[in-house]
Amino acid sequence: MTTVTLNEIMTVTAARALKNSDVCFVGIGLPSEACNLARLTHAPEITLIYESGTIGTKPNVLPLSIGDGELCETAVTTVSVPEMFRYWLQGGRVTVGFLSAAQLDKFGNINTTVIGDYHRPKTRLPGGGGAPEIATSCGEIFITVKHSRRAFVEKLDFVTSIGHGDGPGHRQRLGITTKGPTRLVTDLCVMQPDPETCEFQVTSLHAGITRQQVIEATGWDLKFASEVSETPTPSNAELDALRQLKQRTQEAHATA
Amino acid sequence: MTTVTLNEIMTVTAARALKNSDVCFVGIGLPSEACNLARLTHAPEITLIYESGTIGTKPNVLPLSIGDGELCETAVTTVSVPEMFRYWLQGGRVTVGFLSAAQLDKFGNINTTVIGDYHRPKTRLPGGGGAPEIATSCGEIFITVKHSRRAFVEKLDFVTSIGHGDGPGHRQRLGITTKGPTRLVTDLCVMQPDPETCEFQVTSLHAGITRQQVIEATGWDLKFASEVSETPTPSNAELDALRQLKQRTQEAHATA
Amino acid sequence: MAQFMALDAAIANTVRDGDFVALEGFTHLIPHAAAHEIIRQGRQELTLCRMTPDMVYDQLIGMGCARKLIFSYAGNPGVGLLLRFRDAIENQWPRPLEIEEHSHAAMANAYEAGAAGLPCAVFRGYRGAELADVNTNIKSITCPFTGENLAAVPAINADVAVIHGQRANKAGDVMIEGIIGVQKEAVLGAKRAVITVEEIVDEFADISPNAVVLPNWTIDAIAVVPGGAHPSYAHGYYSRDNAFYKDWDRISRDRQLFIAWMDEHVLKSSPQAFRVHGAGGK
Amino acid sequence: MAQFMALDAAIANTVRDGDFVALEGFTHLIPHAAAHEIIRQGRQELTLCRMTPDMVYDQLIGMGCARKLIFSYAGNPGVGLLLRFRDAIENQWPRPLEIEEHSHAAMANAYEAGAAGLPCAVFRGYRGAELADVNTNIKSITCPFTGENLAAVPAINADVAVIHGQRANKAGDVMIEGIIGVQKEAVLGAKRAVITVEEIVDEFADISPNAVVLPNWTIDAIAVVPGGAHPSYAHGYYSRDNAFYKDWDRISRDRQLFIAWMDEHVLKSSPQAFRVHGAGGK
Repeated sequence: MTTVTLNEIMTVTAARALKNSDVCFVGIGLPSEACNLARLTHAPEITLIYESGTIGTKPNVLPLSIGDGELCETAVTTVSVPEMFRYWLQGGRVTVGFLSAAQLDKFGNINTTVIGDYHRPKTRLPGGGGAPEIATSCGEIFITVKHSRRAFVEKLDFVTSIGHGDGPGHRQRLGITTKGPTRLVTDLCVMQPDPETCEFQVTSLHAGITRQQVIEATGWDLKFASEVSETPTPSNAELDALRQLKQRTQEAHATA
Repeated sequence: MTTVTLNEIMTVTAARALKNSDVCFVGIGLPSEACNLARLTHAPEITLIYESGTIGTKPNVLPLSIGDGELCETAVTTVSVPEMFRYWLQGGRVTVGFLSAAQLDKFGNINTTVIGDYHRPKTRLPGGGGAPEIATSCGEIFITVKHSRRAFVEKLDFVTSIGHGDGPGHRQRLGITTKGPTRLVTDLCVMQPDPETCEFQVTSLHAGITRQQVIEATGWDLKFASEVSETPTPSNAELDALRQLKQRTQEAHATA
Repeated sequence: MAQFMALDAAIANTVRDGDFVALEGFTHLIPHAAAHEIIRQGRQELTLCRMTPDMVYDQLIGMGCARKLIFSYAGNPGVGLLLRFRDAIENQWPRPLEIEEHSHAAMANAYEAGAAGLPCAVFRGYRGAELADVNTNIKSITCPFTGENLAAVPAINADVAVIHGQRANKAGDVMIEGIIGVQKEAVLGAKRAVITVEEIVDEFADISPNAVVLPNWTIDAIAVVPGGAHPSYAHGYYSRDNAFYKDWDRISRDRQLFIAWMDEHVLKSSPQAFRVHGAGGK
Repeated sequence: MAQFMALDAAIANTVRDGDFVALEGFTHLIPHAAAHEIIRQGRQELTLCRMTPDMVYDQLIGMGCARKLIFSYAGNPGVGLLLRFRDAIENQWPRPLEIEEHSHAAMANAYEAGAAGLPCAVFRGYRGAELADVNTNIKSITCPFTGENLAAVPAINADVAVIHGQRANKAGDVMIEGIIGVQKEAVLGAKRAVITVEEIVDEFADISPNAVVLPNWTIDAIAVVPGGAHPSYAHGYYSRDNAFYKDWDRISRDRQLFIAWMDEHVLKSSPQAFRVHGAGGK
């Protein structure tokens, strides 16, 4: 076993947040990696849902898109996209939504729409896709993003999907009854919202990471929980599973 | 070939109203008989839809219910009932709705709900089922009912589904853009709405039927068109097809 | 998560007195065996919901299990009226029955809205129809873009949905096919779901990726009851017993004959009886 | 009623300058061949609509066919941004592109409402999302039963829906299966529908009664184009060419490279080219 990378710690830690009984709406990219790793390790019964309509899917390699053929071939059932958004997401059937972000703020609000002004953007990003309603309809939201000052900003250029809004009570004022972001896993640390302020604070640091490193990679005035632990180390079994998954994926997508 | 009955003339005449290009929402009973006869004679390409979700069905015997297995087995596709009412009926895909009635009035309004007061009925009938929205969403409505003073009333006990309401302009005032009842076939005659008054008037009499007979079987002040023809006689081919269909049906439903 | 259990346990664990119960099926796959078990267990004060209450609702109503009926067509299709239902409405026998009556379009949309987690269904309906005058649960809403006035009815979210499906796999996922009615919506909109099935298979081999499958985590109890839909039918298993539906007109016409029939075929019977009914099919 | 015709005739007969066109497909069954034919025929001023505009919309936009884009996710999934789309938004190259941006939930509901003949879709959405501030086609509506405030967006009813399906039967009914997206809704909500298919079969043997089948009277033109979804995929026929999607990032990064690629592979090519693409798959 080679040295564990921070990216690997991030993925394994994100995966560990998921339970066997979860029904998880999976975003593409880092979330997809973490969710499938959970399924291949400690949560074999987890239900993974992709917005393409595939329910209970068990891909052998990570999909490049949210609609690769294997997602459908290995699913319990595949429904139309209107049904997916009406019966399964809006219907309140999903326990965890797993998102990533181009930008996020300390309340877990997310931007995947534009950098700069909406009408005259510096960089036009893909947009929200399923995120605006994933963020409000799922029981809770996990977020996984690589740490950087570009991503972790004091103020979003655009609020694609709400986290805790401007703080305590904001979701409730909008009639939202779900928890919102409860966990944020980066390549440096794990953060959870302070129950009082709803602001993400560091609850564990990955092995070898200092507080200063996280502060420097964060664009807002970062808080730490009263007790900050070290993020539990990935097991060999988890690392094996992750590396094999990535290897299989790389080989599969290299050719048509 | 034995003597033609009035019921046979009714069914054949109702069937003749349908075209090969029609998409027809079929009510159970007399409409089902007429629609399938059309399909078995002059309109083999007609699309028959039953509210159970079966689209383009071609049963060999008449279904007893609107959901007999053969309707599904011979259909082009079978959709869920919400989809049937949303995409196919409300979506404006149906050219003709074919209804029957317990009571109807001169404007083609229909009652299949109660005889007597709604809250203390003399006879509780099954209710509207699909009729309220069939009556407004289909391009036009054909009605087939056996003639009697009990059925052809001056005033309905309950308006289950609208025909021409209280006369010209009523449908339009309600925001309804479809034609409503355009043809009524009974065992005595054919009626069509007067273009001015929207009131059903007799346009043809079945062979051997007098005006007086129809007047006596009608509970409202019956009008006749300026020209009243004799209803064209069923052909031998039509009668053969109808009798064989009814024979097959009777045999099929006699046993489990 | 779906638990496999005997029918009596499945009903005992999920259906309570006073519940809002939707036993759904649109002619096809009507859960007769489950309904009979509800009657045997003496459930009372139920609010029953179904688009097409037919024989099995006639039985529940005639046996006094129901306080209220929400429906859109209460007949014995192709045969005639529903005589125990009529007796309850016209003569309050064996007890008064409150009704909430809709059109099919309204109920289909209301089930859809229930599955979709919405408070109400919006559709183009009830124009010129008098039901809108006698049912206070029919309201209207205005399209904010066109100004069109649309009908609105409350979503249907039952306490318990009871349906019959063709088969479960060992994991407890259930597949239904053929005329699928509003069963998926009834289950997804309900707090609890009980499903009777014709059989359990190891896995669903070679089915369409888009087959109607309810994942095990949407179901509470599954009971294997071959023939459990008789005299309704199960596509691929047995046909509708149309002769029996016709005979029901005779049986249900007379209160005493009805009571005697229910006593013999339901109260003194058992969930296993449906194996026989099933074998009588195709 | 569906007419079988060559792809060039199918597009020429149905897609006009200025049309509102929805070429749909959710990763799967994306109608690349049909889109290329639209480009070859030089259609202009189109309003393009799609939940997930990807490579093929990048091509239409980069070739200047589009005046406006209605969408909810404009990326190359798993690869990155959509670079011709970006260039149009950020630099108005080759022409300005108006956008109307929604969430997936909004568009899925809007297609559903379009198929259902409703003027608008009602759903629980956009709460706390800033799109509601920049898109005037996002409004709200109040549930008349609970008082809950719900989102409303206009129904999507395209002039032309363009999709790719697995197969047609000789009668002209079309079956699609696998990830079915919003294709059925796009077709049923549109004035006209063009479908490319992998093949024509005598009849659909042994398919599920509930398979997604569009009857021939809901379709205007069917063109047989084997491989017509490449580099997207057709479930049961060939796989997604993920390597090509990755390569698109390189091709589309540079205006000149893009133009050269389009010239060679689209403008100087023909509908038959997709037979080759298709054969390159699984």
